Amino acid sequence: MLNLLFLVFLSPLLGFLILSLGRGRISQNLAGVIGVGSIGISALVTLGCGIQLLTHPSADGAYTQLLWQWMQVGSFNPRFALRLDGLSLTMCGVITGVGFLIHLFASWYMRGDEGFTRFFSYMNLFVASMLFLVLGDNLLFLYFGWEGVGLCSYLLIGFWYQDPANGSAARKAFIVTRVGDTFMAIGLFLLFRELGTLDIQQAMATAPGHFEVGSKTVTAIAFLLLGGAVGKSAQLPLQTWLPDAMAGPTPVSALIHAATMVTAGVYLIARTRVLFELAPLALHWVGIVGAATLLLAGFTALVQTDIKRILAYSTMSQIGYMFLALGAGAWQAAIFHLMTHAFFKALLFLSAGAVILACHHEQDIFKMGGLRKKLPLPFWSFIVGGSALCAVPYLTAGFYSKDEILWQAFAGGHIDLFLAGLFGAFLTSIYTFRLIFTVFFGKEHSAAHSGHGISYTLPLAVLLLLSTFVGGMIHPPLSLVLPAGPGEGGGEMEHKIALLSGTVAILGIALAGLLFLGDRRFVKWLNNSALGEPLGRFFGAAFGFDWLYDKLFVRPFLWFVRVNASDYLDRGIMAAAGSLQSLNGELTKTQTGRIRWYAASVAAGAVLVIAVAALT
Amino acid sequence: MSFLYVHGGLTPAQWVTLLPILILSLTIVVVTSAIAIKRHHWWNATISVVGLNLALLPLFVHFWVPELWTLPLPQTVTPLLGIDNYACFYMAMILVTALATATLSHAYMEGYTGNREEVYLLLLLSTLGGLVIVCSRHFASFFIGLELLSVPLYGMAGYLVKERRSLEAGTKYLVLSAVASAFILFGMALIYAQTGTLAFADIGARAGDLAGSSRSVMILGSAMLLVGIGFKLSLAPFHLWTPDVYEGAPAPVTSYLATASKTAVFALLVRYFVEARAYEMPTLVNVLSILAILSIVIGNVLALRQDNLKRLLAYSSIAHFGYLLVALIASGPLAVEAVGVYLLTYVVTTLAAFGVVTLMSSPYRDHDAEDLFDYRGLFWRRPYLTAILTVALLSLAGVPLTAGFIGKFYVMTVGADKHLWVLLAAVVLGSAVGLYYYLRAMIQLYLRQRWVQKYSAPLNWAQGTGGGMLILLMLAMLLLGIFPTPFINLVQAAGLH
Amino acid sequence: MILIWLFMVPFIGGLLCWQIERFGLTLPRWVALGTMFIVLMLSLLLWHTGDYSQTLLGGHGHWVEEFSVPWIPRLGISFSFGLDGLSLLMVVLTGLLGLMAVACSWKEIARNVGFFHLNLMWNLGGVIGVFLATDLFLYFFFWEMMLVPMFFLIALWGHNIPGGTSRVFAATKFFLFTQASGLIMLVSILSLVFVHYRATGTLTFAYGDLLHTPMSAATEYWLMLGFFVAFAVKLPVVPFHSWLPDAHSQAPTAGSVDLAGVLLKTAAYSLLRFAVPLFPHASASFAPVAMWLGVLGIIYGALLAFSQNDVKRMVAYTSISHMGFVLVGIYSGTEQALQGVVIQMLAHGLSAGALFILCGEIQERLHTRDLREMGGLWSRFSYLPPIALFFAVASLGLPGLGNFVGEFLILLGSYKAAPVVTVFAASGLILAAVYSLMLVQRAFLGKAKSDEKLRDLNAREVVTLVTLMALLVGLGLYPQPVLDISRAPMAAVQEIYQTVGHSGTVAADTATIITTAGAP
Amino acid sequence: MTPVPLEHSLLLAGTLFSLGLLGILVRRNILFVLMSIEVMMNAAALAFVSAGSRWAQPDGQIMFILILTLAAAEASVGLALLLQLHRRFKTLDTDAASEMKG
Repeated sequence: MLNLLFLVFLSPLLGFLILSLGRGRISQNLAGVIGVGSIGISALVTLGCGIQLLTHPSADGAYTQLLWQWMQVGSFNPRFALRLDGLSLTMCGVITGVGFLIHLFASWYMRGDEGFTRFFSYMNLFVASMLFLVLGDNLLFLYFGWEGVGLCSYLLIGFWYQDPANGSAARKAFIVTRVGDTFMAIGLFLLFRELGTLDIQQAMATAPGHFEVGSKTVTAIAFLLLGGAVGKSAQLPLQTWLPDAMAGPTPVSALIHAATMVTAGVYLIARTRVLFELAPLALHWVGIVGAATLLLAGFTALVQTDIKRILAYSTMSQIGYMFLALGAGAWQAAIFHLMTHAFFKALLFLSAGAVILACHHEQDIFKMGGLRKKLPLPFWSFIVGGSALCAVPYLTAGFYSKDEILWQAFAGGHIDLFLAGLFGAFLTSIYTFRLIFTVFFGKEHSAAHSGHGISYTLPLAVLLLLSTFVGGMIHPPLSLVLPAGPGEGGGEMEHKIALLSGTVAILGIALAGLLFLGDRRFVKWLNNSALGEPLGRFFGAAFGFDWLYDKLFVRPFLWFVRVNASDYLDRGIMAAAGSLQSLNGELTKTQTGRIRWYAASVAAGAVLVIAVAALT
Repeated sequence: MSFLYVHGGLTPAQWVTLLPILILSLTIVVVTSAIAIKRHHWWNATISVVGLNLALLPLFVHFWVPELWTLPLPQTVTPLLGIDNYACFYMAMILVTALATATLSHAYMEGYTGNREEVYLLLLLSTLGGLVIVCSRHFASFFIGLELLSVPLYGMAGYLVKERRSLEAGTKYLVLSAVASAFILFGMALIYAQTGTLAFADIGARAGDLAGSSRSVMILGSAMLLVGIGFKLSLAPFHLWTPDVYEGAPAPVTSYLATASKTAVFALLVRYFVEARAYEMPTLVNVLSILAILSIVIGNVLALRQDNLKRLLAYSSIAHFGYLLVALIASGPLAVEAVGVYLLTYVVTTLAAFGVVTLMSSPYRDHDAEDLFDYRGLFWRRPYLTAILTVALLSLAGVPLTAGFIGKFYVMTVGADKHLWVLLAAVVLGSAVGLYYYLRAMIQLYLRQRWVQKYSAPLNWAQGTGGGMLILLMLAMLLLGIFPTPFINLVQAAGLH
Repeated sequence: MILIWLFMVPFIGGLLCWQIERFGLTLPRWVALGTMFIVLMLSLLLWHTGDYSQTLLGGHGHWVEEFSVPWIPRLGISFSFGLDGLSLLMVVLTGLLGLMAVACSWKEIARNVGFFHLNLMWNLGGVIGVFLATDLFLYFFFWEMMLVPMFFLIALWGHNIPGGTSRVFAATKFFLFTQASGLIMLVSILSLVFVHYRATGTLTFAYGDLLHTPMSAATEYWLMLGFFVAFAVKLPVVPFHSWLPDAHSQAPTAGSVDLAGVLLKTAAYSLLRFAVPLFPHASASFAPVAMWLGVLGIIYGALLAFSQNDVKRMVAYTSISHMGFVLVGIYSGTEQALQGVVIQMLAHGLSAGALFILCGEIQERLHTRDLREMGGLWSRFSYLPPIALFFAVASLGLPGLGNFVGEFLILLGSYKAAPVVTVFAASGLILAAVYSLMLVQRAFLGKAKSDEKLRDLNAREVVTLVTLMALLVGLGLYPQPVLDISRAPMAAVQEIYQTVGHSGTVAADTATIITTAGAP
Repeated sequence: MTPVPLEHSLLLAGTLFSLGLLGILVRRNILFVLMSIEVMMNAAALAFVSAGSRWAQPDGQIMFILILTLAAAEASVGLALLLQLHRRFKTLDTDAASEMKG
């Protein structure tokens, strides 16, 4: 079974090729079957491979499949090789499993759209690229997938291309992440210069012998890789693209901007763990970035009104948790949270999609309300998913992973990270249930109609199930890949922390209920108060990062580009040529046609010649 | 003892080496008589062409079939003339040029209503002057040759007396050329006053001993000589006459003026510099350098926006002689070779260019087909004529595959050899500017225009001798550009020793 | 002997095209197509049969194929050609893009078809000559000769953009820039020959003999600069670049394909073949300057590309940006970077060529190239926009396509030699994304100006473009066959750098060298 | 009779030459221009004669004769052109004959 590993990515890739070549000739049904089926095959193969890997583990718990040697230039010889170990298996499981459900849902969601086939071809390409990313045995191969998912993200955000705003959101996403990618590329150059290889296993094996702990070079490498990670995972300071990315169809947001691609940064750091461990400073900053992002995103989500943007900020914040976990050395917990987050966030996005479609593409939560009767399935999905997001104790998947993160941060002595996480949990509860209470309770604002069909209910149902404690039971097989966290087997203290975080979550939900159930008088007063109003605007603008970047980068760029559109260097050269033309004009005036003048020139020339002869 | 004194007359070998000059002189007599007997355009042209060919014959055999027969060279015929390979080479070149001019004149003059025959007489006389110049190694023969070359040219330039432009050109050329001749004469006199000799070689031997004011006067004389020669070669700043005369003179005359007369004078200048050891006077080299740079810059810049093809070629010729001066300044055997190759390529190219102008023109109209506008879209009407002009313009620009490239290559070679960086910079810049106007002229030939242009030249040009000659010239340009070795060997054999 | 045929075939084919026009307007096209096909096949035959582990570049080893007869013995000039891996790849690229150029002008060129193809063929023949010549005079001869047909292509079959400069102006500008800089190179060539003559007593223009000419550091530096200027103009390096956008925007499609795909490559080829091996020490000490110039080109080209409204002008500026990478790679002197340069040259040839073909096809249908007039074309075509998208992302360096391999290898390799330069050069990756996506947005996305469907690509156009796509993918996923061919020459270049002790980290003090060179 | 020193005669010749040149520059009438040319020629001829006397050679005088011949030839062509010029332009003003320029 393991030697069929290549089928995992080949199947979506073939799906992409068939769909893109058959554009306009394939019916929507067939396109749906191909698009969803290719991911299904992929999921099945992953399952098979996973079972075999876990039941018949090799010495290092990994399986490597060489496809072909990409190139060989001197000592640089990257290979196209797939490596399946616990970490990549977890990722593959999420990508193909959740991916399959989202594809299935999308075949309902996108039905009737004129770009149906195109949509699925992009989605398939995305899954293939994402699988490259996680299966790649080589950092260059990983980078291949890394850029590939970026492209697909661009294509899918701008899927409805008629609206220029979508295009601009898509470009923003691509370019901002590209900034991170470039940092990462430089990191790869540096890594190659130092270690002479980009092969992950080899590099990780030789790095400890090559670098001293905390040496400048390895710190630089780690920071550069972190640059790539924050770009892709929408963390500070490259987080600005993610909210805008919600311009894409909702299944896209679910798959790419919640479940899989945005967590690639977490995966990257986990993959290159050895380097980060050699660079404690960088690792510490990973945690700080995560903490800062989760707080920023939490505050921002409090005042958003667009249902998808709230979810986007919550995603940002949850990935912040994962970064925080990485920074705290809770490697396994980070990946665990990655997985559960994929479940419940996909659920939330899909049901948000269902709500949006039911409300005729309305996304403002304050224009919705009282939908719980009309849309029972999305309602329950939101309740479960939201609870998981808030980490409601014991019942939800999110609790198990988030609690572990908080505990390990605490146990590792990262009190600052712990407190930030705790406060973040409080914020999470407030904004999540603000959303739920506003959308599903209160007065009905609009006529909504529910969806139906297997492709609508099945994904929601499965994800709903996975978002409960059932999902929390699935423990990723990471023990051979990542070390245990600092607080392994914490005992009583761990329970206290769990209790504390559970309490905070419940408190947050209660507060949200207080504020947003009923006529929300207090909220209105707060919004109009002298302090609340500017603060609300500040939060609403996500702490003004967009504004700042606009002033710092975009405007100067556009200014220069506009001013120099006609290329002043060229003009300079042409002006020199133009001066010859005017010299021509002057000299032409000497050609008067008069004999006397000509004779005078001969005389003058004679004087010149004699003067030169006399003087030299 | 005067230079006119010849001991014991000429030996047979000397007579033989004089053959080209003698045959040409004889031809002049015959043509004069023929005109006196009966005015007949074709006959007179034919006699002239036959005479030129006969004069060329010994030279041709000497250079191309040496196994058959060679001239007994070198030969000193009186102190005035020295005939060596160098002289023979340039004699051949001038004769060929004259032949081409005669052929073109025939095509051009067919339509002229006045007396057509004398133009051949003047041409032959002028050619004789050219032959004398390139053989001369003495001021007296130089002077005789120069005037014999120039005076008929006044008449030729103003030949179409009914046309104001032609007349104006003749007058201008006469007055200014005479001034230049006066400069040359005065310069000669000053040099003679200091050295006491008129022979180049003796001047060189004695000039080195001069000191103080004598030397100053010597330099003054040489400078005046250069002024006059500079005028004849239309070097800046003595160039102002050039465009006017080129424009006003009938097209075949212009082609002769641009090629034969300048070739002869330049050949003499080189010989003078070598034999009279003028290189040993750095001031003269400095003067030449300044003239070269001025010519390159001014010539090219003036041509930049010129819309009259004849004037454009006039300005470009100013620049080309600037390039040639660079080769002259470089000095040494390779430089003499470079001058030879450059002049060869320049003459062939210029003849082709003016040949096309000639075939496009006719004296029926009040002026020649010289506006670039007349040539617009020529390619779509007369592709072969256009091809010839295109190759000629590219050759003038020095683009590979054409003769001009080889010439320019040689000039730059000797410049680089002698580290003349400033002059080379001028050559490079000048060539770049030059490209602009050559391309500007060239592209006119290919631009489609919406209406059919009137043109009055005879349609059957390709069958005529003029057309045939142009095709030969084009082949020569391409051959020189692609496989120059035979020509290089020829020029190399014709070095100054 | 096959080398002679490689460049003679286009010349003969060109003449045939010209003369055969009188028998029918499509005949010249077929003749031209056949001609380029023969060239391509000949070069592939050479690829197949040769053993490319050898090169004379650098002075050791020998050519894989060579041919030599005396030409102008008086000056030591011979008619000699040589082939190694580098020239082979360039010739293959020329043959391939030649085919594309003929194919893409099938409909576009309606008048004077024969004469058009004469110029196209002669230009390509000249380019092949440049790639094969091993006598410096012969090389220069071809270098200049290929300009004239190009001048005609632009000046006669170009487009006059309303409000822009005329095509004659653009053609002249192109010609002047390249020819003037070429003359400077000629001066350098001649000086080199004479330096060699003084040292050894033999007058020769032969490449192999002129390698390792002993000369003073100052002389070497000046001579190297003479060569560099010519190549810098052709590459083009900012600030000598401005002829390129003008030439591209006025040129017919085939001209643009030829220009971007092949002509620019002659400069990079020449840097590798002549500038570096002939003047190793000077090149090494000049390397920092050259690399910074490369960075300037990358950034400046990208910035200008962004602001263009004419789509062809825009692609032209992107070429400047991409060629900046090539310059950085050549002067960083590490094996990875040099191999990256080869891939980048090929990939840029294919992708820029394809983009120009697409521009031509859009113009044919829309009768404008102004991006302000476009928008929403995605819905009006079926095949064209995705294909264009493909080449746009190729141009921004998406992994899996050739351009990525080239750029990544260049940056990876040059990082070892010059980290700071590389970091700045890497900013080109971001800027490339900015302009490429802007191009896609402005041309294809957004609201359509009209709902009317436009004529989609026909089979000929699809085949042309799909071939290029396949090659780019091949180059991106398995570049090894190409890398194997170019290994020997690139290793030789690297060895040259190594022997003179070049390392970008120990940046040679260029200022001192220039001051010493200034005082002879 | 003491011979005239060379310097003196050369100075005289130089003065004559300059005068002739000046005449060309200032006179507009073509006839006077031609005469000025004669003056320049003769100045050169004078210089030759005096130089010849310095070296006690006949060469200077021979050159004088040659120059005289030339001057005559030139004058004849010049006068012929003058006649035609007068016929076409109806004036002897050289400035009138300046149709070609630029």
